[in-house]
Amino acid sequence: MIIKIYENLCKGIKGCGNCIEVCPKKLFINSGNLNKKGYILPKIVDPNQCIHCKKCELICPEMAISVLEESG
Amino acid sequence: MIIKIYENLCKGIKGCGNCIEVCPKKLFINSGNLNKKGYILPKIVDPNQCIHCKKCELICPEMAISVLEESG
Amino acid sequence: MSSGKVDNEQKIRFCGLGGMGIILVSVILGKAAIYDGKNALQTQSYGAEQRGTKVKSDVIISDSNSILCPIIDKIDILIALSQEAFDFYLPDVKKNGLIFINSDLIDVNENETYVKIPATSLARKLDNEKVSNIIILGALIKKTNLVSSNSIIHSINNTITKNNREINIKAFETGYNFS
Amino acid sequence: MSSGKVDNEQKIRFCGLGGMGIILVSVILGKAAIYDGKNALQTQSYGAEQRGTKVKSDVIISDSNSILCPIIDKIDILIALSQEAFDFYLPDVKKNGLIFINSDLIDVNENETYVKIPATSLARKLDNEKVSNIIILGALIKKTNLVSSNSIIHSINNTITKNNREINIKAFETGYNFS
Amino acid sequence: MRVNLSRNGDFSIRGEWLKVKKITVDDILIPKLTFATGNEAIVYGALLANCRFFAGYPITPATEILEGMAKYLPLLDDGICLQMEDELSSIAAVIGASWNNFRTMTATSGPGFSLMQENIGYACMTETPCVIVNVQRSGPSTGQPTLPAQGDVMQSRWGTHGDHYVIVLYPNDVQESLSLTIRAFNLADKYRVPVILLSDATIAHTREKLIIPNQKEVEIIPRVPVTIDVSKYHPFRTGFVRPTKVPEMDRFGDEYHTYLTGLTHNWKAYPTPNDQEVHEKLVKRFYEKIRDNRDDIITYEEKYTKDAEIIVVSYGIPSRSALVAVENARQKGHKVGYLRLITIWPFPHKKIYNLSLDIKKFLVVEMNLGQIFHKVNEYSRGNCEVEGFFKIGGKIPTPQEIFKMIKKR
Amino acid sequence: MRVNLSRNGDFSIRGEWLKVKKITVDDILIPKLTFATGNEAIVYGALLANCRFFAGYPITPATEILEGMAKYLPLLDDGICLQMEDELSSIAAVIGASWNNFRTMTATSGPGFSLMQENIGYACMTETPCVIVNVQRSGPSTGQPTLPAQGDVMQSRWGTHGDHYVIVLYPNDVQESLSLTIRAFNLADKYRVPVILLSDATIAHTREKLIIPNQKEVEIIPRVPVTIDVSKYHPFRTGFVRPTKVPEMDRFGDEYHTYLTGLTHNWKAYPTPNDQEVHEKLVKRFYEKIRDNRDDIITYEEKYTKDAEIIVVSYGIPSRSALVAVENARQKGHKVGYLRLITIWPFPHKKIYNLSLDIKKFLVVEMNLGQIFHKVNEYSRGNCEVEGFFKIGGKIPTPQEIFKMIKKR
Amino acid sequence: MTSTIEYLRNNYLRNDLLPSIFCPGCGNGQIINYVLHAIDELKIPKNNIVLVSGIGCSSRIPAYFDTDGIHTTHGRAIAFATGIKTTNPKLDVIVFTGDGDLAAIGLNHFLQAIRRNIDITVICINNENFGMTGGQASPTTPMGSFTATTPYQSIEHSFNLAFLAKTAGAPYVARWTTAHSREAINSIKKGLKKKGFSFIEMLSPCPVSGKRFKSSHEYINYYLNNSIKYSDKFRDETSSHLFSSLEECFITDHEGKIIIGEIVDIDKPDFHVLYKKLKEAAKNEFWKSRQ
Amino acid sequence: MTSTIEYLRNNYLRNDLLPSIFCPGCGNGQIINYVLHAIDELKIPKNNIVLVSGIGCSSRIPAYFDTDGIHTTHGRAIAFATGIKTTNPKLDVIVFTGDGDLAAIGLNHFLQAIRRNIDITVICINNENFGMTGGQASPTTPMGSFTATTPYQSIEHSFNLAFLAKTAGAPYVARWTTAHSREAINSIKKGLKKKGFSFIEMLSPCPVSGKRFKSSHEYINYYLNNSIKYSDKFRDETSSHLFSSLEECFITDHEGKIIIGEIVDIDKPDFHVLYKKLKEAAKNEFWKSRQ
Ligand SMILES: Cc1ncc(C[n+]2csc(CCOP(=O)(O)OP(=O)(O)O)c2C)c(N)n1
Ligand SMILES: Cc1ncc(C[n+]2csc(CCOP(=O)(O)OP(=O)(O)O)c2C)c(N)n1
Ligand code: SF4
Ligand code: SF4
Ligand code: SF4
Ligand code: SF4
Ligand code: SF4
Ligand code: SF4
Ligand SMILES: [Mg+2]
Ligand SMILES: [Mg+2]
Repeated sequence: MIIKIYENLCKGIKGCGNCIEVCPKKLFINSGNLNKKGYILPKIVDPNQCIHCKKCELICPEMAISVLEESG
Repeated sequence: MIIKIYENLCKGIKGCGNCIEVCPKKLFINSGNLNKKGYILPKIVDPNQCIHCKKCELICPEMAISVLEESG
Repeated sequence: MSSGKVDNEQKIRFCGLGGMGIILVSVILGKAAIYDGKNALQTQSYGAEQRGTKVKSDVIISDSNSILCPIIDKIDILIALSQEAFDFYLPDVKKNGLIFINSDLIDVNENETYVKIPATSLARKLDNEKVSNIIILGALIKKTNLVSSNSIIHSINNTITKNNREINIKAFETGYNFS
Repeated sequence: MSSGKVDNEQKIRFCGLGGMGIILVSVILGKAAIYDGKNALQTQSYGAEQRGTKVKSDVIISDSNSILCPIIDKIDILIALSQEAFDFYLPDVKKNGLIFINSDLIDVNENETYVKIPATSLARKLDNEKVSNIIILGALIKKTNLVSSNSIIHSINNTITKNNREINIKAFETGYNFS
Repeated sequence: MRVNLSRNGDFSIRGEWLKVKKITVDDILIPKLTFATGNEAIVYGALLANCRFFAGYPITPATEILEGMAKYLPLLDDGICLQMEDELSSIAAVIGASWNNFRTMTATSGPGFSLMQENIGYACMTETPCVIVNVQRSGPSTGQPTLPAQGDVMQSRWGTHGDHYVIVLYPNDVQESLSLTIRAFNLADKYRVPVILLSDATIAHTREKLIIPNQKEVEIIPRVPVTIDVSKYHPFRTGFVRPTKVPEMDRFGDEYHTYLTGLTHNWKAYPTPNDQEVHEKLVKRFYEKIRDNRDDIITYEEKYTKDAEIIVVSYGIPSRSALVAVENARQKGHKVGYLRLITIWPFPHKKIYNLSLDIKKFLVVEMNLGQIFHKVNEYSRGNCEVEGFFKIGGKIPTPQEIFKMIKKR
Repeated sequence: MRVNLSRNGDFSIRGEWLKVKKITVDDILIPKLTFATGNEAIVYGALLANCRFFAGYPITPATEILEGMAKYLPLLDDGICLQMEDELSSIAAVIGASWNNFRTMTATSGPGFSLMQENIGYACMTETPCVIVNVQRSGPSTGQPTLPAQGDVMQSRWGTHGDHYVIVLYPNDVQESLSLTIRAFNLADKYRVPVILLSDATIAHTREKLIIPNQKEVEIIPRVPVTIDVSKYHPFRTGFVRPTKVPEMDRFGDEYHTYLTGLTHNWKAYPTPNDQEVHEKLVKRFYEKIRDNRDDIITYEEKYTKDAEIIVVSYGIPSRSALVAVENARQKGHKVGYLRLITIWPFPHKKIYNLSLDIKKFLVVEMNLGQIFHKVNEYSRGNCEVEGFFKIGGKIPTPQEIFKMIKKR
Repeated sequence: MTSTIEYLRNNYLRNDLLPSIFCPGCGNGQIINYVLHAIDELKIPKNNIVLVSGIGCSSRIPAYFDTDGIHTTHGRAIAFATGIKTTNPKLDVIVFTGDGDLAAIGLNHFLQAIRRNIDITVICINNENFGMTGGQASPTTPMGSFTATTPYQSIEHSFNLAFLAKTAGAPYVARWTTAHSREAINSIKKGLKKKGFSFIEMLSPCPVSGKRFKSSHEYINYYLNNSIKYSDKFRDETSSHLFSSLEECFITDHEGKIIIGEIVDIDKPDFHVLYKKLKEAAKNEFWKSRQ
Repeated sequence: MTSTIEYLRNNYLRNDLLPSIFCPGCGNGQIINYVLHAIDELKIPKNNIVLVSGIGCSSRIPAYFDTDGIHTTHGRAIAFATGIKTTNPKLDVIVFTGDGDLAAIGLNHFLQAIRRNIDITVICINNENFGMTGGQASPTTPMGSFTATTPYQSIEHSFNLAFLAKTAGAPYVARWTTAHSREAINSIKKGLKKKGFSFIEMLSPCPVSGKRFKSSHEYINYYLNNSIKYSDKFRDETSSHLFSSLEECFITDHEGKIIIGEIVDIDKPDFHVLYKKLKEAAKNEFWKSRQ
C-alpha cells in the first residue's frame, strides 16, 4: 500500500489531526516536522499494516492523503 | 329575549349571512330591507324561540347582533 | 385650461357601485374610440379601501392623436348607475353637460332634463340584470354619436368572453333603440 | 510628508503569527503611552481570510495631543516574532530603524545589528511560552524608553485578566532586565 | 376546464383535450391595436423583448404585471413565472435565472424595491442583466398604496450600498411603457447591468391606445455570448475579443465554467477582497461602461427649447400636465420650453448645462419634494435660476398649476 | 463559572454565589482614560446615552458593537440585547422597543444597511427615535468586507422609498465616535427621527486614546413625554402644547392609547391613505422639523478657511489625511483651508455656498467615486471650481496624495 | 341595560372607525369579535394591551381597538413585537397577521420568535390567499386552487402553519376556523395566559378576494362540515388540509378535511424568565471579576 | 497511476486556489471531499453542475470547484438556486450553506423551496455558529453555549433543521456529521438522484470560531461517540440534539446526543414536472379559447 501525504496541502495535526484520529490501525503519528506554512505534519508508521479502508483519505479536509494499492 | 340587529353595522346577508347560517333555531331570515349603505338586512322571526346560545352574536363579523335576556 | 387641445375632447364619467360593470363599460367605450381612429384614455378610482362602495371610471375621447393629460376637473357627460354615486359626482358635471341615469335606481326631480333610461327593467327583459351598463351605453351612443356603433360591437367582441358576447350586443342594441 | 507633526512621532510595528499575542502587546504599549500623557494610535491587519497566517499591529506614539493619521508607510521600530512576518515587513523599516527579533524563532545574519531576544527560551523559563511577546516588550522599553515602565505595568493590569497579570509583569521585567 | 393533479403529478384534464400546438408571442398579443394599461403594456413589452422568466411578489400598484406574466409565460415553451415568498427572493431568482441566458424581470413598488436593494448591488457586482420595474406609489413607508408619486427617483440611483451604477428609464404613457420595457432589456444585455424601469400608479392603471408590434418588428440587442476558446476563457476578461468594457457573458451549463461572487474579484472571477487595485479597476469599469456610453443610453424629449426663457423639466406622469401647460403658455406668448427626461440615470448633465447657458430659469416639476431638482440645480452651475414645483400626496400637478408657475415671472 | 438551566428555567450557578448588587454604567466604564477602538467607543457612548436596547446581526466590520452590547447590557437592570435572525428584524425590534420609552440602537454594515431600508422609512413615518450605526466597508455587494469605504453616504439619505428625512452624523476618530453616539441619541429623541451614525472599517478598528465621561457629565436631551389630558390626547397632534413640529411622544402600556401606522395618517393616527392634504402636510412636516432646525443639527469643523483659495472638504477617516495635508501645505505657504463635515445630512448647503463666493476651488476628498462631491458642486453654484479626489479599494487617501492635488494649481 | 356586544364595542373599540373597511362577510370582523370576548373574559386591563400587525387586510385589525397598537411593515410584525415584549415583559402583546404576512414574507420571524419562546400571542387569520392585493396565491393556498396568480391552478404544496409552529417548538398551538367561535375564544384565552409563544391559526372567509365561496355563510357551512379534530390518528404534518397520507393529495380531489383543535399545549420556560436569570448570573460574574 | 484523491482534485478543483482559505481542521474541506466523491461516483458531467452558496465560510466552497458556481448574498442562496433550476431543470444544482446562512437570515427561502419541492440538493454545513464573523451564536447553537454574542451562555432554544425540513415537506432529508464520511457521501448521492428537494445537514467542526473543541480530531471523536441513529424511538423534533423528552434539555446538561441518519426518503412530484404539466394544460386552454 502506498499512503501519500501531500505535505503542501496538509494544515497540520494541531488544528486538524483527523487522520490520526480515524485510522483503525493507528498508522498516523506526529512526524514532528513542519511544512512551509509552519504546520506540523503527520507521518505514516507502517504502510504495510494498512487495510485500505480509506478512512484517512475521506476524512482529510485538505484532500491531502491518498491511499493507493501498490500494484499500480 | 331581545335580539337586536344594529342595522348601521350589518354588511348584509348577501356577502355575509352568517347569522342565518348558524342559528340553531333558524330565527334569522332575509328581511328584504336595505340599510343606508345598500346592504340587505336580516331580520328575526320569533325572538321567543331563542335559546340564548349566542351563536349569532359571536359569529357576526360586524358585532351587529346582540342577544339580551329580557329581564334587564 | 383643458387637458390638451381644448376643443376636441370629451370627458365622460361612468359611476355606480362595485359589481355594476362600471369599468367594463368604460373600457368598451374607450376601445371603440380607438377603433374609430380617435385617441382615448381611461382612468378609474382604485383603492384597496373602496370595496363594495362607489366606483367611478372616466374616459377622455379626443380627435387629436397626441397624448392626453389624465387629470379631469369637470366632466362633459355623466352616466350614473346608482343613487349614491350620482349624488356624489353630479357637482363635477360642466354647465350644460349631459347626464344619463338608470332611472330604475336613481330618483331625480321630474323636471330635470337628464336622459333617463330604465336600464334595470330593460335588462331584466333580456333575462340578465348585469347588462344594464351596456344598455345605457347604447343610449349614450345613440344620443351623442361619440363613437360608431360598429366600433362598439367590435369592442364588445374583443373585450367580453365568448359566452357573453351575444347578450351584451343585444343589450347595446336595446339601449340604442330605446327612447 | 509625515502623518502629523513630523518630529515627535514614533511608528512601531509588531508582527508574527496568529496566537502569538501580537495585538495584545501592541495594545499594552499604546495604552501605556496614553497613561504617560502622550497620544497613541493602534491599527491591525484584519481580514476574514488571514487566519493562521501572519499578523501585524502598528502603534503610533506621539507627544502632541492632536489626532494622528493612521496611514503608515515607513516604520521606526519593528518587533518581529516569526520568521515569515519578519521577512515580509523588514522592507518597511526606515533607514536606521530599530529592529527587535525573537532570536529563538528568527534566523538572521550574524552581523546584523538587530536587537536579538531569545524570547521563547526566556518565556519557557517562566513556564509560559505565551509571554514571549511581553518579554520582547520589556526589552523594547528598556532600549527605547518609549513609555515609562510604570505605565506599562499599569497597562498590563488594566488589560490582562486577573489570573495572568502576575506572570505578564514578570515577563516584562525579564525582558527589561535582559541583555 | 378543471385540472387535477394525479399521484405522479400527471395532469388529467377534465373535458376535451386538444392537440397542444406551440404558442408564439404574436399568437398571444392580438389584437395589435388595443386599449391597455401601463402595467399591461409592460407585460407585453417584456414578452416581445423575449423575457421568459419573471419572479415577483404582489404589491399595489405593480401586481398586474405579476398576474399578466403568470397568465402568459406558461403559454410559451420556455416561459416560467414564479410567485416568490418576498421581494428579496424575487430579485435573487431573477439574477440566478439570468445566468441561464434568460431575459428576466421582476416588478414591485416602493416597499418591495427597498427590500431588493441588497441584491440590486449584487447584480451590479456580477454584471448580471435584468430588468426591475418599480411602479411608484406614494411613500415613505406604506404611505398611500394606491396613489402615484415619484419619490423613488434618487433611491433608484443610490439605494444600494457602495459605489455602483444602474440605468433608469421612465415612460410617460402606455405606448412608451411597452417600448421602454423592450429598450430596458436591450440596455441590460448590452451593458450587463440591472436596468430599472420606473413607472407610477397612474401610468400603471390608465388605459390608453396601444399599438402592439409584431415580434419580428421588435429590435432585440442580445447579450454577446462567449466565443473564445475554453482554455482562454475567464469570466471577467474584457477588451480581449472586443474593445469594450463589457465582458462577454457566459451561461450556466455549458463547457465554460463561470464562478460569480459579490466579493471583489479579478478577471478570473476569483475573490480578491483585499486587493486595492483590482477593486478600483473593477468598480471604475462599472462606472465607465455606462458613462462612456451616455450618448447611447440617454434619451429625452425636447420641445420649444430653442428660444425658451423658461424650460419646464419633468418626467413620468406629470410631464403630461407640463406639456399641456407649456403649449398653453406658448399660445399665450410665453417663451417656454419643455424637456422631458426618459432616461433618468445616467443623468443628462450636459444637456442641462447647455440649456442653462441660454435661459432664465428651469422649472422642475416633480411628484416628490425635490429630487431631480437637485441634479438640475447642480448642472445649471448657477447660470440660471432653478425653481421647483413639487406636489405630493397622490395628486398629479395640473396644467393650471404649472401654468401659474410659468407665469409667475 | 458555568450556568446551567434547570427545568423551570431557573439558573443554578455553580460555584460561589454573590449578592447581586445593582450595576451602573459608571461601574462598567472604568478606567475613564483608556485606549479603545471606534466600535468600542460607540458601545460606551450608547451606554452613557442611556441606550438600553440593542438588536443586531453580526457583520464585519460592525460586529464588535453587537458583541459589546451583548456583554454590557445584561449587566444593567433595564438593559437588553438581542441577536436577531437578520437585519430586517433587527431594525424592526429596535423601532418596536423604542415605543416602550427605550433608547434603542442597531449596528450594521452595507449589506445589512441595505436590508434595513424599508423599516428606516417606517421609523420616519411613525417618527420613532432610534440610532442606526453603519460601519462602512467597501462595496458594492459583498465587496471588500474588511476594508474601509464611504460608499453609503448617499444611500444613508436616499436609501428608502418615498420622500423622507433622516439625520446622518459621521465622526473621524475614536473620541468623537463616543460623543457623536450620544449626540445621535439626543437628536433622535429631540426630533423623533432615526439618526444614522456612519463610521468606517478604519475608525471602527483603530485604537486611540479615549476619555470616558462620567454618566452625570453626559448631557441627555430626552424625548418630550405626553402631559396633556388623556381625553385630549392624539398621537400626532403638534403645536398644541408646545410650538414645535415634533409631536410629543407617548409610550406603550400607559393610559394614552397610541396607534401607529406606516400608512399616511392624520393627527389622530388614523390611516387616511387617500387624503392628499393630510399626506402633504405630514410629509412636509417631516422635512420641516429637520430643515427648520438646521442650525441646531449641523456641525462641522473648519480651519484656515478665512483667507483660503482652495478648501479641502472631507469627512470621516480621510479627513485625517486631509488635515495633515492642509497643515503641511499651509507650512509651505499654500492658502488652503479645511472643512470637515460632522453632520452629513442635513447638508450644510449655506456654508458651502458662502465659502464658494470667496475661493477658487473646493477639493472634495472621498473614499467613493464622488457622492458629497455632487452636493458641493450643487451648492457652489458655479462660483468656484469643484474638484474631486476619489479613492476606492479600501486604502485611505494619503496626506501626500491630497497634498499633490492641492499643489496641482 | 347594555348588551355584552354593545359593551364590548363601546369599551374596547374606536367606534368612530366603525363599520370597518373589511368587505361584507370578511372573517376579520369575527376575529375582532373573538379577541374582544377573550380579553374581556380574562379581564385584561386595556392599558396593558399592545396589538401588533404587519400589512394585509387582517393587519388592519388593530386600528379598531382603543388600545396601543402598531401596524408595521409587511411580514415584520413579530420582529417588532419581539422588541416590544422584551423591553416590557409585563405587556400583553397580541400579533394579528395574515397567511401572506406570516407564511410568505414573514415566515422566518415567526419561527425564530417561537425558537426564542417570546411570550406573545400570534393570531394568524388564514384566508388562504393575499386578500388585500386582490387574491393571489399564498403559501397556505391549497394545491390546485385557481387564484389571480395561478390562473391554471396552483401547483405548489401548501404549509401547515400549526405543524411548523409545533416543530419549531411553540408551547401552545391551536387551529380553528371562524365557524368555531367558542373554541377560538377559549384558545385565544389560553394563548394569552400561556407563558411563552402561543399560536392560534384561524381559517377565515375572504369572499371577495379569496373567492372560494361568494359569501361568508357558505364558508361557515363548509368549515363546520369539513373540519376534523386533531388527534394522533389524523395527522399529516405536511399539508394544511387533512390527508390520511401524503399521496392522497394527488389522487383525490385536492381538498381534504381541515384539521382543527389544540395541537400543542406544554410548559416551557419563556425568553423573559430566562433573560432575567441570565442578568442575575451576569451581574454576579461582574462583581466577582471586580473583587 | 494517480490516486483517487489526486484524480478528484485535478479533475474537479481549481488547483490554483488550493490550499483553501479555511482554517486548519475546518469541516468545509471535508464537505468538498465528500461532494467530490458523490459527484464522481454518480458520474455527473462537470458541465452540468451549478454550485450555489450564500455568505459564510462554508459558502466559499463553490470557488474551489472547476464548475459553474455562484456565491450570492447572505441567506439568499436557495432563492437564487430556484431561479437557476426552474429555468434549466436539467442542471444539477447543489447549494452549500451554513447554519447562519440557512437557519438565521435564510430560513424562509429554505422552507419555501421545500414547499415548492424545487429539485435541488441543499447541503448545510452546520458548525453551530457563525464561523466567518468570528463565532457568534446561530439558531443551531445548543442552548447554554458560550459564544461571542452569548458571553453569559445562550438562553435560546435551537432549531433542528432536519425536522423543520421534514415538516415543510422535503422528500429527502438526512443528517450526519463530518465524521460519517461514507454515510454522508451516500446521502449526497441519494440527494442528487432524488427528484425533488433534498436536504443534507452536516454537523461540522469549526475549531477556530466555534471553539467547542480546539482541533478537528476532537470534534471527530466527539461526533463518533455522541451520535445516535434516528428512529421512531429517538425523535424529538424540537431540538438539534437528542433528548428523550423536551424537558430533558433543562434538567440534564445542555448537550444530548446528536441525531443522525436518514430522516425522510419518500417520492413526491417535483416542481418542474408539475410546471411542465401546467404548461400543457395552459396551452390547451389557450387554443380552446381561440377556437
Ligand atoms: C414589502 C411589501 N411587499 C408587498 C406588499 C403588498 N402587500 C400588501 S398586503 C399583502 C398580502 C397580504 O396577505 P395576507 O397577509 O394573507 O393578508 P390578507 O389581506 O389576506 O388578510 C401584500 C403582498 C407590501 N405592502 N409590502
Ligand atoms: C446581509 C448580511 N448580513 C450579515 C453578513 C455578515 N455575515 C457574513 S457570514 C455570516 C454568518 C455565517 O455563518 P454561517 O452561515 O453559519 O457560515 P460559517 O461561516 O459558519 O460557515 C454573517 C452574519 C453579511 N455578509 N450580509
Ligand atoms: S486506509 Fe485505513 S488503515 Fe490505511 S492508513 Fe488510511 S485509515 Fe489507516
Ligand atoms: S487529516 Fe489531512 S490535513 Fe488533517 S492532519 Fe491529516 S493529512 Fe493533515
Ligand atoms: S342566541 Fe342562538 S338561538 Fe338565539 S337567535 Fe342567536 S343563534 Fe339563534
Ligand atoms: S352576521 Fe351580522 S353582518 Fe352578517 S348578515 Fe347577520 S347581522 Fe349582518
Ligand atoms: S379582501 Fe378578503 S380579507 Fe380583505 S377585507 Fe375583503 S374579504 Fe376580508
Ligand atoms: S472560522 Fe470555522 S468555519 Fe470558518 S474557516 Fe475557520 S474553522 Fe472553518
Ligand atoms: Mg390572507
Ligand atoms: Mg456556521
